[in-house]
Amino acid sequence: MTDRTITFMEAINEALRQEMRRDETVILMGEDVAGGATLDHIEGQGEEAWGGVLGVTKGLVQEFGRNRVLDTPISESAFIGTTVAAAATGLRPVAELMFVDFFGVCMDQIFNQGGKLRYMFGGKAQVPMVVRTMIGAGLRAAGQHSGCHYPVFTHMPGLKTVVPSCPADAKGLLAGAIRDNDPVIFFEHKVLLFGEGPVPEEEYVLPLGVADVKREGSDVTVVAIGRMVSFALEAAEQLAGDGIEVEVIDPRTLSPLDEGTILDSVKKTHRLIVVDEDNPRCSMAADLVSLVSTQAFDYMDAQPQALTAPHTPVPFSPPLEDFYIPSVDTIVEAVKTAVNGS
Amino acid sequence: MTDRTITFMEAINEALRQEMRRDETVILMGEDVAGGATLDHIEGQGEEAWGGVLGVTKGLVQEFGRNRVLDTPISESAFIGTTVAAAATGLRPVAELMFVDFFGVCMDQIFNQGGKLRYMFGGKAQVPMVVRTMIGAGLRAAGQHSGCHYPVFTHMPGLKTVVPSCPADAKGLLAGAIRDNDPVIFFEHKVLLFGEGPVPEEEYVLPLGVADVKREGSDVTVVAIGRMVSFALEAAEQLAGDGIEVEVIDPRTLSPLDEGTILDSVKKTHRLIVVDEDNPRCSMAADLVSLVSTQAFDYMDAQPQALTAPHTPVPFSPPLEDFYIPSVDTIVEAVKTAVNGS
Amino acid sequence: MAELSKDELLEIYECMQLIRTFEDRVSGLFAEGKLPGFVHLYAGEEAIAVGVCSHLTDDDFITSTHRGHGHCIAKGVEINPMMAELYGKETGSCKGKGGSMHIADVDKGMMGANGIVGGGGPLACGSGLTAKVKGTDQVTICFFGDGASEQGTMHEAMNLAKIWKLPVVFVCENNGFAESTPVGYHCSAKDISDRATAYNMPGFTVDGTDFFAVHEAAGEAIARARQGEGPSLVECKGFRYYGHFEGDAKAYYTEEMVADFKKRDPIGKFRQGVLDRNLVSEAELDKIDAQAKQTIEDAVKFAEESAYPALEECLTDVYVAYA
Amino acid sequence: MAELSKDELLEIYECMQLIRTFEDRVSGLFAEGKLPGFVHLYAGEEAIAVGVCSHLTDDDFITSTHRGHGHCIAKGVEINPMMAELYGKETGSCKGKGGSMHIADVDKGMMGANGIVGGGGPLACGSGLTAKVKGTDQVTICFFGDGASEQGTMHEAMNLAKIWKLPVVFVCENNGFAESTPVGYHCSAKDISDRATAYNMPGFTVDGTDFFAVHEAAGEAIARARQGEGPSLVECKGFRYYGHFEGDAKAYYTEEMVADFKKRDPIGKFRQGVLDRNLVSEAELDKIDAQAKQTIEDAVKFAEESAYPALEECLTDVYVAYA
Ligand SMILES: Cc1ncc(C[n+]2csc(CCOP(=O)(O)OP(=O)(O)O)c2C)c(N)n1
Ligand SMILES: Cc1ncc(C[n+]2csc(CCOP(=O)(O)OP(=O)(O)O)c2C)c(N)n1
Ligand SMILES: [Mg+2]
Ligand SMILES: [Mg+2]
Repeated sequence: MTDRTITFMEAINEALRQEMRRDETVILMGEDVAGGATLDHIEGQGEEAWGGVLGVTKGLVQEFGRNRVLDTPISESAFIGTTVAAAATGLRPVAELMFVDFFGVCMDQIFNQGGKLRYMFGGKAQVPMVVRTMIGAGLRAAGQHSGCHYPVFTHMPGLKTVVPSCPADAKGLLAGAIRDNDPVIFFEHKVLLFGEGPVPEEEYVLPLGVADVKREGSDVTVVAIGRMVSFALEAAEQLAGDGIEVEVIDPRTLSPLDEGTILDSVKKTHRLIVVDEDNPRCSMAADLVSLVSTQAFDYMDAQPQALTAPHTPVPFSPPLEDFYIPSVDTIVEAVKTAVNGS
Repeated sequence: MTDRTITFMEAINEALRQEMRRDETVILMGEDVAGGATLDHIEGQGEEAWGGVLGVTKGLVQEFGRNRVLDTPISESAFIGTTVAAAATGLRPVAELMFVDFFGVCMDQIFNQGGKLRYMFGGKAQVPMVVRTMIGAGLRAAGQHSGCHYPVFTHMPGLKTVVPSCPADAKGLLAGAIRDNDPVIFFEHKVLLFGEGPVPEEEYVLPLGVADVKREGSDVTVVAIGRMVSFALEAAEQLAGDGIEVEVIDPRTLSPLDEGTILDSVKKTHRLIVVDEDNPRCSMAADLVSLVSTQAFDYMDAQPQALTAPHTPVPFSPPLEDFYIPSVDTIVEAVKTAVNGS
Repeated sequence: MAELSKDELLEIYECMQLIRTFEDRVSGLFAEGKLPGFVHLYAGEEAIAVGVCSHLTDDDFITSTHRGHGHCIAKGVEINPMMAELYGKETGSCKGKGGSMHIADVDKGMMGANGIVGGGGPLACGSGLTAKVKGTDQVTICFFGDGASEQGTMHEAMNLAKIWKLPVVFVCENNGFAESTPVGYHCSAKDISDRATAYNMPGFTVDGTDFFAVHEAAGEAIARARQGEGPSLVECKGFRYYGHFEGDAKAYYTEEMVADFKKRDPIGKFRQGVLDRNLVSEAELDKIDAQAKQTIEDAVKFAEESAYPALEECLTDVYVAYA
Repeated sequence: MAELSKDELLEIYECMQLIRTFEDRVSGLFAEGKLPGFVHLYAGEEAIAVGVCSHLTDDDFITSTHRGHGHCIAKGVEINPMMAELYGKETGSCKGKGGSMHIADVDKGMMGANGIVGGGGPLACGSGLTAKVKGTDQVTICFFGDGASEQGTMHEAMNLAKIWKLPVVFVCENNGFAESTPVGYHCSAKDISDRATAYNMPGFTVDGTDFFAVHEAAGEAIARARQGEGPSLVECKGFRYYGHFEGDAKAYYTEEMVADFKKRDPIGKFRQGVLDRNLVSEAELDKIDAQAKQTIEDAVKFAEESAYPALEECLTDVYVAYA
């Protein structure tokens, strides 16, 4: 693929930069995406004070200026609604919802306006917008900064949802999301952001709706989402030592979902395990189990399993948070159960 | 049971009235739950101008006064947050979110404050609140007034969710919800509101977390939610003519879910069909299929089926809306497929 | 009213009368059971929509409310598809998929009625931002009700529009009620236009039944926005003949209120005003009245004769592409 | 400051110094890698929390922000469990489940720090409503930042509190920044207290580094609320020593700003003020300083020696009962 290794965060930044270079209707907005607006020693010097709360958008304002990289007040409804209508009137805006946990203050503009406008207008509008947002536990960010919540968005007709699991996918999928003509919610896992991986330097676009088989195997299909992909791969590696060949599928986009790749895999392996860091009820894990059960029931030789977080908020205390997150060990055990029977 | 027949709407009203009589900490708030606040010819006469947009809370202000039946501004975040903290400090408030489709302007207060406060405080608080809200298609209320959205709430730890399917359950479950010490979201289907059924006059309480077998049968388990329960019963009636005995289960509360009753039924019938008026992705339908598939796989003799609305917003045009809603015919077909194989 | 030509005055009258005639007819159709769903009528507030929109071209934008028919007509949306939309027919402005609460015509800059109170505030900032980023002189009007002024989105939108100096004019249609709740109860501000102080923008209250008052205040605010001087808040105080939605019992009105409404009728006032000043003739206005009736009758016929969309239409237009 | 007794002045000083010492120590602990998660420190704003909360009893309520340590201490929450909470220990105020961003003690009327900016506004109306419905004289203080004033929830809460005449005082802690974004950019109002006009409630701006100024303005607002005269808005302009959260590079500060902060130190000012007037002795204050240090050291020891919660604790306290 490529020799160059960068972080997930840098991959996102590169996608934004390349897309903004390519298309001047692409603009960025969010809280402190540049930072320091109107401060003499910052904006006055063409500088930024922050570049996104964890630094994902660093350096973009220097290249594209404050007209295209807009700091916003803490008014998520206002700036996400702005994103919706700016998209409907000719821009391709990318908004940053700092943490997905904040969706509760602005969800109306996302699902009821952004997601439905095209349909309710009889197809006479399009809304090419992206909302980038951070998900996931693992940074001890506690109950209101550690959720996943992607099922809430995946549930909603009119929205597309993307959860990349590695830097290369993050770059290609973000470019794909920006070029897409529908509203896309793009979920960046806060623990993954710091991880590294090989990423091509040139522009490239991964299409939405195409899953990736991260590892081929014949014994069990493990569908994993976001950070759980690396856990599944680690489990697969361990299990390979025991002679168990795990196929690891990363759906990458939850809506549209590449049903074919997942169903084909289960038709081959006859066993399904879903690994999802999110809470269990009405979840992506349930969605995937249901997909396979309602469409490939006759191919399944073992009871499908959903490995998820428990039905609790994310606890702050480090050992509790670690306990909350599905583990590599749990995956290994589940695979053994699937293969050997319980 | 009882000879007295009243509407679903009257049943809700009666539960509110009886609970408010029983416990003076029960208060009600919402937009126009009484109506006409401060108007001389209304409030001045101890009257109401509306009594809830469809009349559900009619007559309550006359009995309990404006200190316990509070009209609110169109500020859902403010009054739902008020409900949360009033509950945490000693009241048992019932808020009305007129249509569930408005959750996007106030979800933070519901799931992030109401739903998590107890956990984040280490169990040192309780939040005995109820949010009553209207759901469902069928009244030509179009894209932003016809959703179900209960999976969004069911997904969230800390919340309980209740979807009654008939007047008698509505009354008992609402009393149960008000007496419950946790935050409960109570979903009232706008088409069901006008329907009638036998309802006991005296106070009674249905516990949350207990499903109801609305019809016993040995051939197929149909789990249906809300308005779909009556559709399932109608289908069952038709199928009985063909000698197929359908068991119809109404979970009544989605969180907590009475898994035992559902699993036991499938262990008996070996076939599962879920009927849910909501959109399909990350839905209650998926949740139920996943529950049974991951826990009773070996008992299932046929591929489980999820009958839902399509992945689209609710269209306005009457024939399109009718097409959107799962039909009795679809249920009949699905049962035949389950029994006969496809 | 000096600066308006006779043709313009006639056009304005025609537009107000079209709205009134449309709404009166829709009320009747609803009562006959011909129209599905929730219908919120605008009759009584014609001077606001027309007073504001007569300053706009098709390139300008408006965001609307659950009560969008008047805004549509004032912004130049065609009547036939509007009526067909209310019936849910395939010839409707939104192919029958939106209905009264989501009626829209983006080509005319009408960014949609909105089922969510306050939903249009943030959207107005969006079309405003597009104009600003692209450097055009397009203006966006955000219509919202007195009730909507208590929704957090309106607060956020006004603040954002001001700090970004967006070309947006916030027009509050204060009819005194949010459903049955009077503004004096739901709103803490003395006048809604007082809220302009909170955003350090110009704020005015005008008589929303007086076309010329609305036209003048809106004209100034729109000119400011067009010139890059940022947003304003114009509160138009008025009333409405029909209830909150069709079918409601209107218990919150008293007989005196309704009698008072009739005295303040915006169309009557306009008519009297232009006749008194001999700017147009009675015959000219009567002709417009008759034409408006005909236009609406034609629209009803058009709508009734149109077909419902094919059932598969339920499944299209969710996405541009999905796979 | 005449009306405060010597004991009260010493208590006030002690409270401010405890906050400062707590925060300085926490900053160090964070730098050492001992504290998990996001930590937002309050040092520099002590005069606000203490100026306000010195009017309250345990029966009164406060809602807080992501930056809640100062509010907790001012409201009388115990130090040992607070520190333990920051470590995620079972002895923490919230059994380690909440952490810094959700630290709470409902028994002391501290309704929780809040991870959602503006989240406390609606909650403040809730405890306010309970007091009103039950007919008590309890008051609720809603602390919020300058950045939070742009969140729709704050608008809705202030309007609701006013129309219901709730016993709530909205205290805006304006440190000039929301993260790195200056208030002059994010806020359209000239002063945040100007927004009081929008809610027709009393509004004041005071120097948030001056304990006595805060104490006086808050005292009046709290008295009004207690007497059933409804809400007020008190804006306290101040600054903060530490950055937005621990670990941030503080690029938005300049050296001059930081130098200026030091000149306006609220504790230094208070100390000088009471010494100048001979109300207390230097030795008394020094003793308090030493005690504060000791209290915090004890708390660190307590926290470090405490155990983490048992893993099953992850699964409890979600519901009162669930079945
Ligand atoms: C967020 C939201 N809350 C509540 C409603 C229900 N609702 C529809 S219109 C309305 C009253 C609106 O009052 P106002 O803004 O004054 O507009 P008017 O109807 O008077 O034109 C309400 C409460 C809604 N559609 N959206
Ligand atoms: C709804 C929401 N949006 C954004 C954030 C992220 N965030 C946390 S604190 C903060 C700045 C808050 O500024 P201000 O209200 O002035 O409080 P300060 O930090 O200055 O005390 C932001 C943007 C959040 N926690 N919640
Ligand atoms: Mg109104
Ligand atoms: Mg601040």
